[in-house]
Amino acid sequence: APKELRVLTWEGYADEPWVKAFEAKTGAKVKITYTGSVDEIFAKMTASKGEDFDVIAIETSSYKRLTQEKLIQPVDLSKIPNAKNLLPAFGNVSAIVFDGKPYAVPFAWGSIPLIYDKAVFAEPPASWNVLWDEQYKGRIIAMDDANNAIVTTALLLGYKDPFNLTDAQFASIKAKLLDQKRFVSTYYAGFDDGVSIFAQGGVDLMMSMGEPQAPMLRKKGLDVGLTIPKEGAIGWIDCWAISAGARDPALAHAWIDAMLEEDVGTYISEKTGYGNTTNAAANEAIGLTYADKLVFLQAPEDFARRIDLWNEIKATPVE
Amino acid sequence: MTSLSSNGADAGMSFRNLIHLAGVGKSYGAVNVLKPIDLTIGDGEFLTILGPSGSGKTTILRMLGGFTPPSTGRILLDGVDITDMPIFERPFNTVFQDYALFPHMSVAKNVGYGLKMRRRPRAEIDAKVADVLAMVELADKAARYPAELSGGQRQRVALARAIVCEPRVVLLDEPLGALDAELRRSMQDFLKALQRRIRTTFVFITHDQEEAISMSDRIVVMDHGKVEQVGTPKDIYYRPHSEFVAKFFGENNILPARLTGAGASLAAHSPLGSHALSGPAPADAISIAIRPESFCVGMAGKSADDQRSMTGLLESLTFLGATTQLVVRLGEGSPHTVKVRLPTPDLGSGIGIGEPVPLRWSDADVSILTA
Amino acid sequence: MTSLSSNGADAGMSFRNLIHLAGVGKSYGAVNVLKPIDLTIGDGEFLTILGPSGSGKTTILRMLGGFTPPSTGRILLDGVDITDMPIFERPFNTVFQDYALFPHMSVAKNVGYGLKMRRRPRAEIDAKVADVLAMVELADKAARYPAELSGGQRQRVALARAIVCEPRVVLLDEPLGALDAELRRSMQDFLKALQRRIRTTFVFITHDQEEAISMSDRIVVMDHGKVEQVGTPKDIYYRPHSEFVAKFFGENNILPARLTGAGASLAAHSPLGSHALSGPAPADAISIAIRPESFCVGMAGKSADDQRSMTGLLESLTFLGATTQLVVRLGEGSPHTVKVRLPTPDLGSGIGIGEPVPLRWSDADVSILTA
Amino acid sequence: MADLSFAAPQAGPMRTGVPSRRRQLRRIALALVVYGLPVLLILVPLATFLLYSFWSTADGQLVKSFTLANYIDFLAKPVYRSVFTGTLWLAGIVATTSLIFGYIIAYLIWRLEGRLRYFLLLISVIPLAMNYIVKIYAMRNILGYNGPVNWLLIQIGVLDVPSKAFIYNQTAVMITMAVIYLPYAILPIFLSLERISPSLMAASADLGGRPGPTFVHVVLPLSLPGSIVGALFVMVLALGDYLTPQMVGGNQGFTFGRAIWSQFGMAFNWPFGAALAVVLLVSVVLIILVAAAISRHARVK
Amino acid sequence: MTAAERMTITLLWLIGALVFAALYGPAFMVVLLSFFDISREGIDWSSFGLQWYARLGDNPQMLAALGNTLLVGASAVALATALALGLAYYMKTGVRRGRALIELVIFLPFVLPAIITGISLLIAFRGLGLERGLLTVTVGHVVLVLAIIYRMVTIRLESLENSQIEASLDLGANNWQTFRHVVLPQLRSALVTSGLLAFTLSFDETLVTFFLVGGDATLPIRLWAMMRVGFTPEVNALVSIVLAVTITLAVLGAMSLKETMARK
Ligand SMILES: Nc1ncnc2c1ncn2[C@@H]1O[C@H](COP(=O)(O)OP(=O)(O)OP(=O)(O)O)[C@@H](O)[C@H]1O
Ligand SMILES: Nc1ncnc2c1ncn2[C@@H]1O[C@H](COP(=O)(O)OP(=O)(O)OP(=O)(O)O)[C@@H](O)[C@H]1O
Ligand SMILES: NCCCCNCCCN
Ligand SMILES: [Mg+2]
Ligand SMILES: [Mg+2]
Repeated sequence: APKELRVLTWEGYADEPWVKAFEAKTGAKVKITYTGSVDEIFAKMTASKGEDFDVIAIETSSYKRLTQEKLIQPVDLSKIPNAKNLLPAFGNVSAIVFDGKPYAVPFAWGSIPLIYDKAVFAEPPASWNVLWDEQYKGRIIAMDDANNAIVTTALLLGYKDPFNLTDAQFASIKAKLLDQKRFVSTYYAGFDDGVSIFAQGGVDLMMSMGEPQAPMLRKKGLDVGLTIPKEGAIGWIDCWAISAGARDPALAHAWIDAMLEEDVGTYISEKTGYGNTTNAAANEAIGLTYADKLVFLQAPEDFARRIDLWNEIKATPVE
Repeated sequence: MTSLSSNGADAGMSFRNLIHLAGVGKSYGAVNVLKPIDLTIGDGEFLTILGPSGSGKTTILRMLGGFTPPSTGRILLDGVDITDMPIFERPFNTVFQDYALFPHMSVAKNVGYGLKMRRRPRAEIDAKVADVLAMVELADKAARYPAELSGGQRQRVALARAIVCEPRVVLLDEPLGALDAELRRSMQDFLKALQRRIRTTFVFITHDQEEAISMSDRIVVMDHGKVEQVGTPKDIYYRPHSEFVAKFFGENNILPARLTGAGASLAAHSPLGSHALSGPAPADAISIAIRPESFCVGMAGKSADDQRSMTGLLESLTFLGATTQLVVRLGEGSPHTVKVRLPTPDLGSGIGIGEPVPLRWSDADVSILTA
Repeated sequence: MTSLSSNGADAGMSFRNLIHLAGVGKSYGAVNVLKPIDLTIGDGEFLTILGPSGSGKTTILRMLGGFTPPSTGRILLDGVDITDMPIFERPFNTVFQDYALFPHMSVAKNVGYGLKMRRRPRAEIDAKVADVLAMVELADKAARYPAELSGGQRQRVALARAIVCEPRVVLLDEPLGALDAELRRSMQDFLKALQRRIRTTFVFITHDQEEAISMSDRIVVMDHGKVEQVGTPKDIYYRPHSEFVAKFFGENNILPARLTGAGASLAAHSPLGSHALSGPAPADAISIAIRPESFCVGMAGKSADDQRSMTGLLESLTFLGATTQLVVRLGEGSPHTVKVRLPTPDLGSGIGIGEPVPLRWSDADVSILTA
Repeated sequence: MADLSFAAPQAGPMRTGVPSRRRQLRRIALALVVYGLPVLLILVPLATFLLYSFWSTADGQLVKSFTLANYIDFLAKPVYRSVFTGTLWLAGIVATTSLIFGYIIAYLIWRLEGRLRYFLLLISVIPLAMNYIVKIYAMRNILGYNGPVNWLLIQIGVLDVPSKAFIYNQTAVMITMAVIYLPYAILPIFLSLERISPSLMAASADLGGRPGPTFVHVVLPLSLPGSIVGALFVMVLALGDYLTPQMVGGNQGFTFGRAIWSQFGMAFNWPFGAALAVVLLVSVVLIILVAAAISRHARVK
Repeated sequence: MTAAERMTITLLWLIGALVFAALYGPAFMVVLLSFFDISREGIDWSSFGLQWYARLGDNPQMLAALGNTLLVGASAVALATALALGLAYYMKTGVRRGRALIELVIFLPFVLPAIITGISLLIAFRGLGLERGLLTVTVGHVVLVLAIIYRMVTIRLESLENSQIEASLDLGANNWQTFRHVVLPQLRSALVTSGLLAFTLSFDETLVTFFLVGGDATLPIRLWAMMRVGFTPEVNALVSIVLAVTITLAVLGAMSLKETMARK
């Protein structure tokens, strides 16, 4: 039987050009399962003890949990010659290193920026505070993601370590988010979800889940701008990791190696609007020049607590 | 002579016309199940429809009730055409062959349903329901549900439900079919008494000829979707027009007959002798009928004008309870036998099988079947 | 004297035992619907179960067929305990009270079903089905579906379906209930003839006492889940043990009686005089029974030893076809009346309502009801 | 008439005595399959899993010792309690709406005859063939700010500017769920109407029952139990639906299903999630039992 | 009919028409979008084209997913029907102890949130060493739809007279033959309707499928993931085609169904 590689990833991270090339090169068959949320990856990986997949792509804040639960295994960089292509900023991401061993390889990145309708804002809004502005009540949408909401609010409130919050900080963030709920029309779930709600009309501002939303909106005929407010914004990095239950670790390494080909990175940036980790020029071409203003995600102190808080926000009725 | 009529049969024709079936017939697709009939039903009459299974009895009832539209003809009530009147406006009530009790209502609720539909006051409903349930001997079952009753009990509920509204016509499709003999007899009395009291027209289907005779003002005899004869019980019993009626209506002896003469001297010759005939000569071979109970055994007794006699041979003898049946061959070597029915106690003097039996009958009891 | 037995009743006890119900009883939860009975059914016997609605007739049949397990007792077939034998292995076939025809099969398919289950060749199935459909006069309905038949036609299909397999015992739950008089009589003849020819045991439920008498070797009379009396038709007709049997089994006159004397001089006194009693004295108030047809009217006729007479007053008179019924009050001011049934032709001499009626009867026809 | 060729009386296939042991074995084997399969396929996995609800987590690690803490937590945390009741209420309203409109549709179809009847019945369930995610998207377009509903209302002059009243709130969730789940109610309701014997309708008419009263006293009571089953079916679907509220519910779109789901992702609080699931399960079973008891009590068969 | 009754019925038909319009709103929308572009300004009528239908052919992933969905649906319905039938008939033909309990068990997956069913089945299959794939998805769907089929079959069975079964046994048919010749034919319409319902549930099932699926996706799984970045317009074309095929089948079905129903 031909070798088989089982991939759990996001739409757009395993597109035909490089999947075909990989299959041709290794003679393996690639079976892709697309996921809709980090939650799904967690639930499915936990329930199957990692047996169902060989490689997965997930962002940095998750790795502490994944290694703790022994759902992934360390990567052997010596089997990934293309690791040399990694841009310096992504050569040493601390959130994916445990006991000195790397558990993943960065692949795509982006931010959680603010997107606004240029017809309403002549100038880009300077602060996240605009999401608390009575003027835009009911014309704001935000993403439904506990960690992103809490970290961004922590940045707004000026907390030093948004990944290790004190009880008092938790309380303030909760109050702040509850206060915001009045202004928010809806919490959207995915890239397209946000875009299509925005495009339907009646929306001026969106807490975005990533750069690709801006070109998507423009394609729908909206003149929108994207900005990183002065308080800074979250930066996320999706990395490839090898599942604990990988059947053919060598093949898994080969996949990751293939993902670090420069043309894959180029494609990622050009076609989808994400930052890539191998071609700086392609990043600049789409305006991803503000990596220094971003706070890259790390594992938070207590996910469960953050999710409880977020559930509470969502469950609390507003007038 | 004492009048035999204790059931108003002789008054049968004095009813005011209530319903008129004018050329009413029914076909399902290409199959004709009821040939067009003309029938008048009197106001207050007890009319029975009698006929073999599948002869179209239920079909007539369903058209009267409005459940099935006739294929041809009109139905008139008091001269008004009601052929297209909706069921619920017809002042008729039906006892269905399959009961059609409401499974989700108690017996009392079932019986009270019609009154409730007519918006009668609650107290009146309760009182009438209690009365009629007592009549059908179900007073103690008022709170039960149909599923908890036996077949006979269910049918009595159906009966109670139909009569409690005192409709102008009650349509009954074999309402006594499932009852045991004892209850059946008392329900017959009850029905008949009720009918007399409320002077309501009853159209009644039964299979039981004795029931038909004892209850009806008139009887409609049906066969194969065709009305064979309509008449009072006596008419039909004593003067059947056709072999079918003669046979169907209680046990009968049918014997072949030949025609001779014409006009006043027209006569029919049968194994029982020759019988005078009036009216126009029938077309073809005919037969005569005589009832088993019209025979007497023994020579004694006054010999009236039309008294006939003959000696036959006893072939068999069957005890039937109240009566005993003899099969008598009409003479040695004769191809014909007759059945003779005698009250059992009459057989005091023993006659052995094969021994001669002196038969006696009146010519008036012989019907000539021309239809 | 001529033997009245043309239906083998006297030979009833000569059957080899086929089935034995040993202490078979049935309760549903706390409700006892059949008290334990002991009953032997002969091989080739025609046994009828007769009783009012709800008396437990169907329950007995269902236990025989294996549809309901008895609560107590065992059922033996040829001495082998079959109480737990599955239905489909019992060599019995049933005609169900509600027909239980398969709605999705044509008449022919319904009738052929049992043969098909026994894997008989197609040609044989077709031939037998055609034969038996002809017998029940449904040959032309073979292709119809049950929903397209009249009630009576459906029941005939059920009958055909049960007999086509030639089982050892045929269980019939009121198979003739829905048939018209004519067909009913011919089906009775057919059933009886069939039963004689194939010498198959028939267990038959009916409401019709005349049917029970004319067809059965023995009759089981039931009431309220209890066997009231088991015996040949003559036994039960002439020697009812209880008021219930006397009443249920055809029309009967029941009159109260007082006991006097003891031992040999024990006698019962009723409005019809005093009647000698043998056997142990019954505990309490008793009654006597005499059938309406046991009376004669008129003083003429041989006066046998036990002949009695009395003059009553005519209260009413009803024509019933073959017979006429008189209600006669036993003397002016008497609280008691009797029903008298005479063959209709006997009423040659007219008696008016209210006029005296000379009654005559034989003391042998009086039953003393002690149970 | 008497030419039925009865062969020698043959005593059918009598196999008394011997096979009763084999039969008994077969019976036991059958019972084993019948009871065993659901137990193995459903009960064992679910029961094993629901055991989690009696465990706990500490520092993101599972602690496998018995505790009722999760249930106490549920009662103690007002958020989950109110989401729970809110979701029940929402599903109840969706079920009621589906019952009412489903009944109207089923009743109208039931009154038809012949070909049209079954054609319309099929037409009413065909929308089920459309993927439900796609359907939710389409509903969001329809109800949206610039969607056809607003367009229509502006065209006929009811509105001057598009309204947000139809989208991103509870109303939108109810409308969308009702549209999606209605066909699931129509079918059982139609089937329960169809089981009513025509002779009962005839009897009611015969007793003077006009169409209206006949409906109230005969049709409705006889079809209601089946209809309620259909409504419960919808209710269960609505309770479990976690996409619709998310997609069209806006900031009012948080439901119990999503609360449960959130425990199995990054929160990694499986024990609490399992406890929430048990709470939901027990409530649904209770609702069904109560409905069954009511319909039994109503004596409707 | 009185005027009031006629008005009531007319009113009901009006409501019915609105409800039908609502039911078909999404379908209408999707079909429209499969032919035209839509923007903030409304439908661009000049954009009519069949390109999305044409592009479907270039999207083997999506077509394979549709194929998998149909395969899983058909197998799951077939298996669940067999199981539900056997179970329902077994319960019908005797006083069975534990009936209520088994029925509750069957209903569990139906009333539990899909994620619970999904995760617990995944854990169980992993324990059994059963490779995740279309087979495990099928088993998962069987578990999910069993309750509906069982329920509908039971309702029909309850209205089947006991004497029908008794008559068949009495005529010498054993339990299996009785089931085959008497019970099954009379369950046909219940089986068809419950099978259709079950199929549509399987056709849309996403969450349980997500946990049990291997590399071969079903259509809802594909759509579920696509949802994050948006559907390509081919989706509308695909859904339109599925709808068109279903309606055609339904029209054909209505004809034959009517005949079988008329027989009853
Ligand atoms: N819906 C129908 N389609 C076709 N034929 C029918 C239909 N209903 C009744 N028939 C036929 O019409 C004829 C008359 O039926 P009907 O029910 O009137 O008989 P009936 O005299 O009441 O019989 P029974 O005494 O058996 O009840 C029968 O041959 C029957 O098969
Ligand atoms: N399943 C049951 N549960 C409780 N009671 C029952 C059940 N089946 C029958 N009965 C009761 O048992 C009694 C005897 O019923 P059975 O059917 O044997 O009467 P039957 O003599 O055949 O009456 P019918 O002449 O009306 O058919 C009745 O009172 C009936 O109500
Ligand atoms: N289309 C791929 C999207 C991947 C997004 N990962 C983002 C994680 C942010 N929390
Ligand atoms: Mg009839
Ligand atoms: Mg009975």
